[in-house]
Amino acid sequence: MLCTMIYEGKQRIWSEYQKDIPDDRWYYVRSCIRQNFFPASEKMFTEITRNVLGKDIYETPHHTTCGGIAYHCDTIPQETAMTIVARQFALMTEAGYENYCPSCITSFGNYVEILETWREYPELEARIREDLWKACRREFNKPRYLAHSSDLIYRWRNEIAAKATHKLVNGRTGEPLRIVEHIGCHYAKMFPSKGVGGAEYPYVLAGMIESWGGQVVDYPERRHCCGYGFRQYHVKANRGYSMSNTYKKFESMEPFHPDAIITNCPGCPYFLDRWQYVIAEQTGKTYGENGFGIPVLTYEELAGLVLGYDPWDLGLQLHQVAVEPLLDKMGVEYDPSAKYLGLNREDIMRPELPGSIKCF
Amino acid sequence: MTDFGFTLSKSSTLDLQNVDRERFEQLCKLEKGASVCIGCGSCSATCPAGILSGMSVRKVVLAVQRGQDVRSMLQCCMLCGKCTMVCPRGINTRNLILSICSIYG
Amino acid sequence: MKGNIVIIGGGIAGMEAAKSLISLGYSPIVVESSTKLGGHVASWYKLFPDMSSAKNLVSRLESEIKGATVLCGTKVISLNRLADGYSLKLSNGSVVNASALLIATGFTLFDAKKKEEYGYGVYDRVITNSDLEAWFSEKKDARVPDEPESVGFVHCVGSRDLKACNAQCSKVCCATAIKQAIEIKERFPYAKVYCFYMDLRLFGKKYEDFYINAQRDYGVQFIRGRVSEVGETLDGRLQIKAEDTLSGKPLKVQLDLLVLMSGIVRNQSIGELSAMAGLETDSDGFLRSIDNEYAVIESNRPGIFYAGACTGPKTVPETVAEARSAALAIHSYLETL
Amino acid sequence: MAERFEIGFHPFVIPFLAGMVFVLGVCFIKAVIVVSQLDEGDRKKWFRSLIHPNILIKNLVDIILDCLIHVRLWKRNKVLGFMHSSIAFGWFMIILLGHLQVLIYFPEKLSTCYYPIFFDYFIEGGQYTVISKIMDGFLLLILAGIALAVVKRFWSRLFGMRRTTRPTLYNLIGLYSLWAIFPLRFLAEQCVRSGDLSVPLWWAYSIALCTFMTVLPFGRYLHIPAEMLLITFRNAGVGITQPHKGMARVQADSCPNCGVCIDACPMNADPANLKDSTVYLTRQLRRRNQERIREISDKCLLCGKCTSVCQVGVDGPKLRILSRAAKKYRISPDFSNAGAGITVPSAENKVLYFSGCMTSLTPKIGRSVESVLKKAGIDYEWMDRDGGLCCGRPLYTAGRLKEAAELAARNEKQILESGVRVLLVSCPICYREFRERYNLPGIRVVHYADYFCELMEQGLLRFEKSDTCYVFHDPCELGRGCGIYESPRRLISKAAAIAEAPKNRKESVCCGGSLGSLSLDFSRREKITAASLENLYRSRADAIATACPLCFATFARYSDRPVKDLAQIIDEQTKQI
Repeated sequence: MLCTMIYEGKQRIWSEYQKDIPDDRWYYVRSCIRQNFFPASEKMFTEITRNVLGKDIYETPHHTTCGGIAYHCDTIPQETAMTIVARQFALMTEAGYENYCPSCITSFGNYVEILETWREYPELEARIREDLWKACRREFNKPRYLAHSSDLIYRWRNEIAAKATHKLVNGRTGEPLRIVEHIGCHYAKMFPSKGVGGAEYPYVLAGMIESWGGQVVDYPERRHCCGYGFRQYHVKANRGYSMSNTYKKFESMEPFHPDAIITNCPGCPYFLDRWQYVIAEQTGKTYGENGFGIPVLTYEELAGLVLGYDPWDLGLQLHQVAVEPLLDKMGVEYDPSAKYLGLNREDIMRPELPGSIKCF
Repeated sequence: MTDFGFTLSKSSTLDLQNVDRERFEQLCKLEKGASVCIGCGSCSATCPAGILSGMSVRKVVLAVQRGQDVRSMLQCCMLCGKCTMVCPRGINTRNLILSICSIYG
Repeated sequence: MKGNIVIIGGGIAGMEAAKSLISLGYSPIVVESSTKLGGHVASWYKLFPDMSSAKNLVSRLESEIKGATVLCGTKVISLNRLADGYSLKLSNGSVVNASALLIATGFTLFDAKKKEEYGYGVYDRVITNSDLEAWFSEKKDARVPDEPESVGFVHCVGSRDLKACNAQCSKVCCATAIKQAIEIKERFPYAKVYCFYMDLRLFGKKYEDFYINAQRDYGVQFIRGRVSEVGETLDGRLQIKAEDTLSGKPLKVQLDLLVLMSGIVRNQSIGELSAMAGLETDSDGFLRSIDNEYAVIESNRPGIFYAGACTGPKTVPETVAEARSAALAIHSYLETL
Repeated sequence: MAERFEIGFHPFVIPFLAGMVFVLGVCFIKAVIVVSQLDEGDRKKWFRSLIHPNILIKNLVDIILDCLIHVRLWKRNKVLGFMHSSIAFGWFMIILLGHLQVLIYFPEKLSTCYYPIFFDYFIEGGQYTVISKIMDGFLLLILAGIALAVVKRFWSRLFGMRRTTRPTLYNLIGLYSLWAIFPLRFLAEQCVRSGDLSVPLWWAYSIALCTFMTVLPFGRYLHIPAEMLLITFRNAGVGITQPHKGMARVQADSCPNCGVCIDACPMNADPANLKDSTVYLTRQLRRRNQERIREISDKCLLCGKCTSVCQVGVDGPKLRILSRAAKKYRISPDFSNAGAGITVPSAENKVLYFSGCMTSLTPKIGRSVESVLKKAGIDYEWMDRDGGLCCGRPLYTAGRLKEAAELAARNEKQILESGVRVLLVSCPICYREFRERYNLPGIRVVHYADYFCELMEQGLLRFEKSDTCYVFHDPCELGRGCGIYESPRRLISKAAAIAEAPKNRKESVCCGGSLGSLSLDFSRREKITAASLENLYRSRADAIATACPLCFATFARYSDRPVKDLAQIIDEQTKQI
């Protein structure tokens, strides 16, 4: 029996951290790195929201980085990040939208931090408006609503559940799947009131898991960072430290035997996924069943599976850790031979498989 | 094993429930005072060896409690007894030190 | 004689009890061994945490106990049990019979000279908390330099120290040290002020605010390490040794003034009184109450009650509250006679 | 006068002869073992001393004075002295005169060994010679001694002893057989002519002798032969170098279990320590009970009072230090870098003042010494003003001898390098260590009590006498340890009034703060301090003076009257000249 703490206690906390998420008309901005790490995720977001749920999600190719990575790596001052962000808001204003939805957690944190800073220091906002005008002759309105793209999926989780073809249930045993939810640090740790469910017990991903039939795994190191930590990973000498943090999380969740991990941040799924291979190489240890790792999915990928999309269209073949055990449990049908066939069934070539962790 | 150019760092967390208390319990039998230390640091401050070598009776007591190796921490002790004089809890620090010297090997 | 009440000790406990008894219709006799009323509080400058004037408190109480007979400079020579009360022989030659006695003899400040390693009475620049209070009031003390650059406070001098024969916490010194550190900072804003502590015990209402104020608004530095010895440099400054236990390193610092927070120890007269009246003393040397939770003001003898620091270290509000409840307890006791 | 029987033998001499052979044999074997256990050098010293005429004479004199006459006991307690010397000396004289009698009248029978013992039985009319009459006198003397011993056995307080040891079974057998010997001999001699009772009494006499001699090697009476060996060892300069062997063994065996050290021991202010006096140490050393030896050794304050009152000179502290040294520690100190950061001022033609570790916790002492030196115009340097190395005595007394020597070597080097001629010390613990265990050629090590006395005699200190009356507490290490008793008193009498405590000088009571004890913790020392203070209070002095930082700090904690260090008193009562 999994220990899930006092559920009513968590509910009480969740009820204190609710935020208004309008139902439609969102200005959507993509993440710098997600498109490389898990390229189908953002595609799936627009696919589900526009085509399955019929929402107005607007995108523009003029959008750039928000400056968040550079800001968190201490390479640019906050004023620079603010001016970049001001330009994004100007693009939104020009497009006629008021609701801003970034796909990246660090971006989300960056936007929140900047909006809060402007609220405390209006003179700074005025200066940034001036700077933006001088730089590119643009003007902007601040978004009326700011939500992370996972907030939107959370908002529509029950609509997705209603259209679902698969549930997060082990088809063989009938038991709910045990899912670890991992929230990006910049989602609510800086401004707990801006995240669904707050910082200590965020509900944004837990809500999706519950709606789609799974069971949330609560383990001691749940709050811990995935290990990416920007500077830690980017400086090669610190990578051991980066990985050690991931290792700590896996050691802590291992006794709960999770079936999968879902995340809402660009870096987290990548590092939770890739480090499992490196840890297996270095220590010989794997955390899934039978020599497999624990599959790590983005919430869009999970939504895609629930809605019955083909796993290979969701880009699951780009994961280091094999996802097939999860697909088997969920009863998702897939063609193993099509795994490494790309668009138009073109062979994208099967990678060299490691010996330390079981992969297909 | 593939060389990635980096490895897992050793955890610096003190895992309290897995701390080896055997030596500390042994010490408490030989010198009951070991259990009442409040870590005020009077002993370390007055220690003639501490100024030059960094020796600290307070740290030694803590380290024994935490199951750490203290062998290198007592090598400058001259048993002069100043620590005994200043201890507000009346711990017989000289017996404490001699007892530690006899149980660590 | 019924209704005759003798209060031994004219500090704030005795005065407050006298005041309450007067309002209950009695005319108590206050026997005070020193020449003036007010006890330790009378020699204090300000009280924590509201920084109100200690002298005002004492003079207000003095004006409020006009209905009592106050005998200053008087001691109890002997005490005899009568059938329904006590007979006291006083040092002024008179004999008083009382139906009830209130013991409010208070405490003695630990003699800092006994902590020889701190050099009180040996070095010029070492004073105690009470010396500092006197200096705050009178501004006369050759030991306090005109413009000290650095001032240190040593907590727990003679408290929580078996070597000083007092294992107990004196309760008020932590807050007093912070109060005095703030007062020093107010007078010498550029002085560096250090508090050397083993544990900070700031348990009372708003004491924690006091602590935060001292850190944030006055820049008082708190060092977790007990001072082990004090020496003098060639130019007459003090050099103190402690361990900065949080960084784990021996620490030394030169000071222009060192203030020792002398703790609260039992009043000498407790020994004589307990022998005369057959009162029990507790393992800490103070008078033993019936119990230390529910009946702190009650003694093992009928008609004898306690108030204030005769039963252990107390803050001003605790002392005042005990004095009032003792007055009420005496009243109910006399009703039953 | 003639022999009664042709054959000159009776079976009742057999027990005596057997006991005699047994005791001589055992004692001889024990002596050989002990001598073989001595260090090579000590053994050679001892053999040489046995043929050295001066030492030989000294040995004889000491044995007569200590073992027979018990001069030291006479000095301590006349009744006890009389009791012991009457038995020991009387018995010795009876044996001597008995042999003399046989030698004179029947020289051919001397080889039987038993003739002198049972003379009256074998010789008709033997009791009428002058020698016999003298012997009768000695026998009466012995009987008087025995009578006293019986009284003492049951009412020891009459003899000024509050506590004595409880005798073991062997000791009881020995005691009662010893008591029986002389009355039995007396009765046998009286009955020799009346016939019937005579032989059984002679049997009883012989059996009593046999019993005594048989239990002798196993009980306290071993001290009789052992003390003689101890005297020769001591006069030869043999020291204790091993915890349980050689000289240590002889000292343990020489302990007569008289229990004088029990009352003397300051730890006995607390009844919990009653079984930890030196007499119990020697008992356990004989029994080789390592656990108790360790416990007794670790607890002792090493104040040395037991040795100063001991009748045979058992060195309790030294025995304990060596027992402590026998313990093996797994962590050993490393002083190779000790003192690296300390600079000792150059002090050529100056006095170098070493205050020691403890004095930094009692700053009054150091400041007073400094001030007095300034007043007397002495050029000085303070070696460890900002801290220095420990003298090593605490390590030495803890039994870590090698480590103490290492530390001493480092200090020696620094002191010698300073070029100093006079090393002034204020802490008696350091002072004793410097005197006994340092090699400082050309340097005079002096305690400030002696030094200030000299300054006073040279007229360099001008005293102003105060009315305060002080009682001087002799610190263990200064008094018993270094023999300085008079200088402090001369200084105090110059500076103020002085009173004496009932127990003073070499019988001064340890303050209880001693570093000597390893296992006595703080809470178990309070009673010792209280007893020491009680002794000082009896002098009715206004204040207490001492000359040791530890005594000072310990007394100051509990005393109800002011406690001052000698240096402080001198400083307060002298003026600049």
